[in-house]
Amino acid sequence: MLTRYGALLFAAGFAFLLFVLFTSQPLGAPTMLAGQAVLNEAAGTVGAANIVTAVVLAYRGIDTLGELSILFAAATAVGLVLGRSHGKQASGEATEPGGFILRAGSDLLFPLLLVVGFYIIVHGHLTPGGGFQGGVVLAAAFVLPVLARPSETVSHAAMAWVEGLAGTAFIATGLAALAVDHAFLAPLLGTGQLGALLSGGTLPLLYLAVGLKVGAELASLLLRMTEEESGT
Amino acid sequence: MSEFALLTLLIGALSLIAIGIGGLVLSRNLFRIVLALSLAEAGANLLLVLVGFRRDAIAPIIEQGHALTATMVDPIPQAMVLTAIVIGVGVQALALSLAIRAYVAYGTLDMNVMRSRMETDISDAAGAQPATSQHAPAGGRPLPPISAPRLAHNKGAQG
Amino acid sequence: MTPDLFIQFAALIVFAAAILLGLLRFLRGPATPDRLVAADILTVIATAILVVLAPLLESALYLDVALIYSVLAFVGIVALARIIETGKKT
Amino acid sequence: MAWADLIILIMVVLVLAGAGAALFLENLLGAAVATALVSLGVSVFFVILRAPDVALTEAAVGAGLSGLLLALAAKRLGLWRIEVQQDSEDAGDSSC
Repeated sequence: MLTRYGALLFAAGFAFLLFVLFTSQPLGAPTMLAGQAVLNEAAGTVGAANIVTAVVLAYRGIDTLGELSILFAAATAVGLVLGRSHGKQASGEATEPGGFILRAGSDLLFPLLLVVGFYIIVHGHLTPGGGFQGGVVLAAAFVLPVLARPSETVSHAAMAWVEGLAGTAFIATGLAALAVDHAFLAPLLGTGQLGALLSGGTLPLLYLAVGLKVGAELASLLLRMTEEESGT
Repeated sequence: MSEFALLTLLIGALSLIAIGIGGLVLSRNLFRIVLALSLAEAGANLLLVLVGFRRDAIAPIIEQGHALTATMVDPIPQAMVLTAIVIGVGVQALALSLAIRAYVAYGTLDMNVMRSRMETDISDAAGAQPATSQHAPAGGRPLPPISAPRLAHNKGAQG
Repeated sequence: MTPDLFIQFAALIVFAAAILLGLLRFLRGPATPDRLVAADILTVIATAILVVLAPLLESALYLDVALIYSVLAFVGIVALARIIETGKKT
Repeated sequence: MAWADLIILIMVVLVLAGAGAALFLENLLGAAVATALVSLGVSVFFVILRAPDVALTEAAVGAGLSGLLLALAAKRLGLWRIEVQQDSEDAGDSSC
């Protein structure tokens, strides 16, 4: 009983501390010591219209590589914890297909989701979005048909290949920059014209690699969770 | 955006964090703990983006038709929150898979039931009477002979 | 106030009322399917709000958010609905 | 600007109600739906705070991927059975 009140007191006290901390500074007028510098020079040096993309891939490229490796570790750990699947189980409820509307809707939505996903990935440096968001859309696109017809299978080996190749491409781009520019993941190939599709140097390539890797990773993670328990 | 709106957002974000932490500590169900974790995470993300907000500014994306020198909100908290959201979903997936594994092993999601079953298992393996109370694990009975690899498990279950 | 702006404000007020009604159904809904349908309604209203916010913030960029949100909320709700359907049949 | 105040107020109500529902609903599937509602409201906040990138990520992850993950995990955990069980025994999986 005492732990319960203590926990509530802790949560409320923590919130109050943060409230005092955040109201001591004026809201809506940040200091922006680093942010203003980035805003001033990002368009000229990186060439991406989306400055958040410029920060994520150009100023903090190694951070993004670490993020990718964390996602990779999470997906691997999920596969390890849930165990290897020994083919599809033929248990009745699991393989029962969905209703007609769901099946027709998923057939209709699959190519649209692919198009939207690649649009989000490829325009990552121009409009909001990018590799991670587009990758999530691609993963959802590959899980939706399995949701509608559980008997359908998607090849895990192909996904592992796509994921590995995309990760290699990301690191290879970084190493190429290291060879040319003496800095890992430094933007190459010039900036191009601001706002054009082929601008921002290697940023679109990097985001394409990120999108394919995240999509394959999350899709294989989700598909592993759909697979039923295989007698452990 | 008025002062009132910003203050409302701040209170909303802090309430989300408080609710998330409260649920994280008070819930007994593993699935609900995962949900509470994601609530607290959403609140923290909102707080970070709120810090970078600047009045009468546009999104940090250069558009055709806008001047290059327009005031923009701070892009750096946004980039950090982007990373945090993506990592959060990885954490959530891992936590859910661990919950599934625990459910398969112990047949329940309730932490208290799970702990008592775990202690029974450990006591069985050690060849001793199971503990009767969670707060006085070895009260009044002789300590069971524990072999070296079991020691770590036993400590984890009691602590 | 121009007519366009007036229509947008009116739309936002209508959306606010709709959200409150949907929230009422979500909180009261006796069974989980009721709650799921209420959540689906709320996602549709949220998509509409995101679309109306785009002209109010004077940028077409925010339309992408509405696109992604509408597409993926469908997938998430369908997944949750499938689980309830599986439970109903057995 | 009145519109921002109105929408933010309504959305804060929605988010807090969703967060409360996620903690206090007996049925865990309902709680999972409630977290999807919370991420919905937070996504609208991000748009109002001029962060379309973050709003897009939150919409994709919070509404789509998180819903998928929670649904698949709920299936493996057999959470849809709880609704049936509640008739016979009242001591369900209430959290607090």
